[in-house]
Amino acid sequence: MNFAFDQDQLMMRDAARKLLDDLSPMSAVHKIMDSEESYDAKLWQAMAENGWLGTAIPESYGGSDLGYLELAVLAEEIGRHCASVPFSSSIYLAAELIKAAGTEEQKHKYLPKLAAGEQIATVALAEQGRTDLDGVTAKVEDGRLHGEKSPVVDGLCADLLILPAREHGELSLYLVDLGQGVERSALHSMDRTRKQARLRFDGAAAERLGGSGEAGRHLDAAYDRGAALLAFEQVGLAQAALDMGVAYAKERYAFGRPIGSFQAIKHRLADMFVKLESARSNAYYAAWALAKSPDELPAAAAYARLAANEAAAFATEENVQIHGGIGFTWEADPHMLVKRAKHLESWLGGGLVWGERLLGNAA
Amino acid sequence: MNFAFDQDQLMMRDAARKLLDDLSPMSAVHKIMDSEESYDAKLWQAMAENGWLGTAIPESYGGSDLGYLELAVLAEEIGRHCASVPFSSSIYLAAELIKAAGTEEQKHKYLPKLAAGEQIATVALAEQGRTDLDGVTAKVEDGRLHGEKSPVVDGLCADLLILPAREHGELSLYLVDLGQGVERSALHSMDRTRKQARLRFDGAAAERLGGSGEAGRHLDAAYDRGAALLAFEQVGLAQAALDMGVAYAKERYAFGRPIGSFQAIKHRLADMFVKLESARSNAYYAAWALAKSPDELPAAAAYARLAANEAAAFATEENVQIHGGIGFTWEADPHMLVKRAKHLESWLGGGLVWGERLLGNAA
Amino acid sequence: MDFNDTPQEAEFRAEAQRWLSDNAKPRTESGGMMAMFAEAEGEGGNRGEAEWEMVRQAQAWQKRKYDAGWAGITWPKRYGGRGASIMQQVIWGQEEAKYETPPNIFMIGIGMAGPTIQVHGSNEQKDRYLKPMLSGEEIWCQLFSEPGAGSDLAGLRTRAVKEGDEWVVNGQKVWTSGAHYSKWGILVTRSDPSAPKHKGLTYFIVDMESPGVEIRPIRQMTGGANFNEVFFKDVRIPDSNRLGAVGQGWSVAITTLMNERMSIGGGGGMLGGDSGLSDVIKGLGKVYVNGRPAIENAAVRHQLARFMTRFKGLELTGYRTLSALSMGGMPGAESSIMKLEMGLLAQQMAAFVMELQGPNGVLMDSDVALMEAMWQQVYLGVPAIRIAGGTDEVQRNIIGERVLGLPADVRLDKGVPFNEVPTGPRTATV
Amino acid sequence: MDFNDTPQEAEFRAEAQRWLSDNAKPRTESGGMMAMFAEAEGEGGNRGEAEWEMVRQAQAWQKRKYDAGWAGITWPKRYGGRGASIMQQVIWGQEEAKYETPPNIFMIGIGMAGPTIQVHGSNEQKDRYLKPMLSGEEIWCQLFSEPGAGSDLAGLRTRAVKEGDEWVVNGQKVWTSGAHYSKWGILVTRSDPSAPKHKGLTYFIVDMESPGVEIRPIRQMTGGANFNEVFFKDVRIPDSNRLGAVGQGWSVAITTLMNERMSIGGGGGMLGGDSGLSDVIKGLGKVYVNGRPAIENAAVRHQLARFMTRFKGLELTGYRTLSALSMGGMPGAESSIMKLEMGLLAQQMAAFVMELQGPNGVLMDSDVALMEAMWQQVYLGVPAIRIAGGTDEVQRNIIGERVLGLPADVRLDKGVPFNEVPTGPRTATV
Repeated sequence: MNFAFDQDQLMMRDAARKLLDDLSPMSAVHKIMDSEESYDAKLWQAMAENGWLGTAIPESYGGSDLGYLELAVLAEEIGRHCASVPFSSSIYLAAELIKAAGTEEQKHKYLPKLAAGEQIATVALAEQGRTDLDGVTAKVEDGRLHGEKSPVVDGLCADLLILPAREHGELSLYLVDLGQGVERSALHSMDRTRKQARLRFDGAAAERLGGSGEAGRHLDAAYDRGAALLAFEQVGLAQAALDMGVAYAKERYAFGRPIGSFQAIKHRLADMFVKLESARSNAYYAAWALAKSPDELPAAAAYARLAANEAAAFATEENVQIHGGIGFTWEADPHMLVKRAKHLESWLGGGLVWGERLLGNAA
Repeated sequence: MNFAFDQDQLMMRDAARKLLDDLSPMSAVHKIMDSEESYDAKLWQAMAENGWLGTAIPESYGGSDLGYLELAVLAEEIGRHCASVPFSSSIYLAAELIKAAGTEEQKHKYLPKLAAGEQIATVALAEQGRTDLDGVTAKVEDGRLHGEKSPVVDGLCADLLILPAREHGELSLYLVDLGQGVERSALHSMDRTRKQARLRFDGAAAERLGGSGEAGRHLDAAYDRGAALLAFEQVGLAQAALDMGVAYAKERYAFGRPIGSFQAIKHRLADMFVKLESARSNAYYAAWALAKSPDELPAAAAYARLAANEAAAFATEENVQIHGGIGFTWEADPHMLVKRAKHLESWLGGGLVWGERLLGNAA
Repeated sequence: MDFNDTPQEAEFRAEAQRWLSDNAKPRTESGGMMAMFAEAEGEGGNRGEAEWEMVRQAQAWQKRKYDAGWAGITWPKRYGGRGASIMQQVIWGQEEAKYETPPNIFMIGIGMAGPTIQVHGSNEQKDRYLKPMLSGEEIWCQLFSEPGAGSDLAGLRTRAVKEGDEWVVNGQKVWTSGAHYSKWGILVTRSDPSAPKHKGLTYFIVDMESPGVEIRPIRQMTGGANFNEVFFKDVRIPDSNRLGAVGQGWSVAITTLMNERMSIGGGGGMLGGDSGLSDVIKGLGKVYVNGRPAIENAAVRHQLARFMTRFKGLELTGYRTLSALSMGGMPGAESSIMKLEMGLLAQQMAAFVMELQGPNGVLMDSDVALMEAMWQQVYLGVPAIRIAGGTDEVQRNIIGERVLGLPADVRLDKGVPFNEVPTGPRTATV
Repeated sequence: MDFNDTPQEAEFRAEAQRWLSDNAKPRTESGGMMAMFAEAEGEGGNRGEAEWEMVRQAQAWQKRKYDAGWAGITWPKRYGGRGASIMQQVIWGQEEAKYETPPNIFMIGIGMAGPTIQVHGSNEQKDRYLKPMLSGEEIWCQLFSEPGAGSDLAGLRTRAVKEGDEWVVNGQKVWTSGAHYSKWGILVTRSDPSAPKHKGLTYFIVDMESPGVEIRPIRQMTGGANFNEVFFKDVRIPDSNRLGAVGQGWSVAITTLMNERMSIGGGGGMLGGDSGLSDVIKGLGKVYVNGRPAIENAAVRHQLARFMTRFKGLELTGYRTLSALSMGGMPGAESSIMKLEMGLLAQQMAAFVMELQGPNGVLMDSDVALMEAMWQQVYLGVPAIRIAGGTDEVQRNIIGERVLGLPADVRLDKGVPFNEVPTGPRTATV
């Protein structure tokens, strides 16, 4: 038994951290926040050039096939840097769905472009904010899609969309090229560095992904994979909040002493650390299950998600509090971590959703 | 508007506190805990002699009819002293049920004895620990009761029992004299100063209390009244735990200073106080509704109960923690407050029960 | 114990209702108690003509109330008040809350500066400042906190040096609401850096239009800009604007702060308004959890009941405090409970309602998110509540020490000359 | 990253399984991880012949393991150990947990005193004590805490005065498990009250059968009596029983305490056992909430999922710590996480399962309460866990200071002669 990343993975982490330290310091994320850009295109290109996007994509489809543990290593660093890129939607969700459900032809057609960063894909999980499949009203008739999806993460910048829709009474997944036949309107996300959109379709060409009636099965598995990988972004984010809080508590003085010497602050940081370690351990387990033990993934993903949601919310909120007045200013960093935490939590669902998924799978 | 007890009520509180300080210091409660006694008979007699038992019983049935606010004042002091008496079962629950559902004859027959402390009554709310009425299997046939009730608070010492049972397919309340036809076995309650029992009936004489089929309605109202009054016992208990914790934090030194000067302890005591004040305010509201505005009672009782459960659990558990090693010894007082808190919570139900009652009534 | 009005209170309430219905428009939607934490996201701040229009409307409404005797219910008649009871103040607040009125931008003046001047001011100061304050003619702001002095307010460094009949002030203040439309500011300065920190402070009333006062907006995480930084460069204040004795600024400031806690945590704000939870319950029929309306989910109901109980506890605790006050009690540290619990509760409740909205939970669009995105706004606005006016941690200290009588923390800065108190790398540069 | 055994680990596991199945009876029910907190209520303590019988059985089992080389997997062969890896230690623990075995009353010796002697002992001491410790022949207890020295352990007052080749010890210790059946105790004393508190301590091995040692049981809130007070009256200890130098007792004690945290919080205990939650889930089909089986209630399910997640996090964090240790890392303050979280989680979980039992929740009767009243027992036993071996508050200090590197609290007792450190009314009388 060995429950740790190996030397190669740790080296990969150091390299990833260095790249992000250089290209995506918090000042760069501030710039995206204050701009109309959908994402940090320069960073995205660097990720593509460094082979990040194809980490878990087989070589035959243009990836490096390093594996999920390696992808998890990258995810943690992306989260820690609060990076503004469509990595998660294009890679954890869309590319994975194409790998799992696509025909050979579809894989050859799409995966190399995603791995190269030439196309960005995303998945529409909701209609009017509702994510259960009973709420799906989008329809495909004669290969044409009609309906509305909202919100769609990275829906403003994506070239390609995967979505569930109904055809002949069956709920299936479809792939849609967003080049035409779609009306995009920006939604106003709390996290301005991970933009969202409402997409309206009135006859866009749609090709089916996976078997007819298989939307539920594929999306269910996509949630598990997505949660396992997003958990690493959340762990990275919580770690960033903890590090920021610790650093501030050491340098900020009140009453003639560093505020970190007061138990009110010290013990809260300790509690952050406890939650973070639980989240980290559960995330490791999910990554391992994803890589090596798929049968355990549904439970492991739920554990990872539940722990990560909680750790990220607590660490980011309390980091603001520890910073006092400066903590809630626009110019400072803490609020960006809070907003990213809410983005990540709201995207694939909170404790009420994942608690049921856990008990359904583990009980 | 005036949301405070009046001068007479405050004087009554002082007198009650003095009596309990004299007759029921924690050392006296320890004695009951370590004995086989069901309750503190001497204290019970003093309460009867001082007219406590008839506080909310009309004069025509042997009470003083002072009212529910006055009863609440006494309840808080009983809780604060962790007194070992069947006050709540006999007065808040049984006497109140007889007042609400009894015939004139029944009221004249039973209430004066309860007010004088000559008889002790209680109510059997559960069979095999299940309290919903679908779980009632006890039967009355030809005026004879058959079945088993468990657990019954004060079931060892009670002379009189009120219980729901089925007759001709209807669920009604019955009064049973426990003098004969009952087999009592002691249950082992965590709180040894509020003993419980399993009662088996094989043909005991039972008279109906209230209309046929009215068990649900009467018990529902009894839960509300009981919760409103028990909330004061819980508030008193939480106050005792807070006071005990504060006193210890002032006198116990570590690292050359009183432990109450450490924020870990100070802030926890502050949090206890915050929960306690919320519980106290909600209890006041319930007492007022009980006394003056019955339509508001169902919601007010639920608020009071939810807040009191939480305050009592938190204050009593953390008081043990603040006391360190001494806190979990048998000879010290803190564990008795924890156990009483669990007794009071388990008796009429926890947050899952009262949350639904609140939303059913307030939403 | 009685929740109902006494006959006298009922008469007063009827009078208030009559005047309000003649002078204002009833509110269409309450938004509930929590709405006070909601702050619409501002794009690049919320300064500009629209804000000035709001200020003019607020002043007009305040003047109208003042002329009719509703502006200062508990204030002495001599200063334009009604000389009535605190209970009548609350009744007025309950009734006024039912009408559409402009934002109350006079709280710092009427709620904090006014009571301080009434206690510590000279007769000349009272006569000069109180009436224009109450009538809304002159708006006030507060200049206490500094970048290096937040929770440790007495660690402030803004210097005041006496020159003849004037004081020359240099330094920086932060978190000043409304500085840019205020005529006057209440200002605490350090007049003697070699005295122990609480001993060398002096309190002033400063004309915000003085030369050398520079005001810069601070943008918050909501995107709005309700606060300012205020820089003082050789600002001259006449000695007649000093409030209290030289070196006694701390005890004057304490009067202000106790009134601040009252106005944030205690008394009026919580009372009589519904908690907004009935709207939430309605709203939760419209969002889905695990494929069913959220309100049908037992976990949602359980959590909601717990929140409702805490809200009710706050509202009722407000009534208890009020009853104690109206029977002659002093406003005490109890209001710390209200402030502490209110901030935590609002944050947790907002996070909860956001979770229930699933992927919409992170959206600020008022046409998409539940209840016009009020809870998202609360979530972003509430960190300021947990920090401004005394952080959660400060409130717990106050409860522990002043209510429960626990011993104070060890103090390294007590009795030490201020300029010898250790400072960290960050504060040292301020 | 791999959860599976390496071939070498698998071989070791198979060997352990073979020996265990030949020498012990498989457990019928696991009780789960939480069972370790459950403590049956004792009536007037749990001393007497039954306890001695338990001690004899435990010694017999330990001897059998010792003879077969399973008693000290990681201990050097020279002292009767196997000289194997920590991973093999864990595998052994996982397998042994599947069998009915007597309580492990050797933890204080093998887990704490043994490692301390291996680090700080002389060769004579190692040769004298370690083998009979490992074989279970001699049982050990710990004499550190005092009535006035709990979290502030270095505030201890038990005096040791040198007389010739002996030390004379007077004072009182508390919370000593197993003192009444132990042969040896590890004892920290104050040898120099005029030195600063951490400097004047000396550490001994004391024969519990020495004249002047008096042992009295302490009854806990469970009703059981697993702890003792131990009084020392002119107890004479030969200087050869001193461990470490005179005045260096604190650094020796730290070695013991780090091993204590490891054994309570880290490593073995959590690993491999199931959390007992599958039994809970089964049980929750049998109790009713609002008229339906509890397990069908979404609020129950939600809460349960959160508990399960925390349990899983603890178990997995144990594996991470273990992986780090087996790669040569040192046992660090990380075990404070495990201890802190485990105590809180067990308490909250127990309270929750008790709530679900309604009126039965407060009953201790094993034929009435769910899962033979295990959760009621956990609830009563867990306060000791949150306090003994370093309170929650101490663990948070350790995490804050040693893991996160935050500055220490202000210390009034640092560098001050011990007999001048302020004491309160309570400690002063001890």
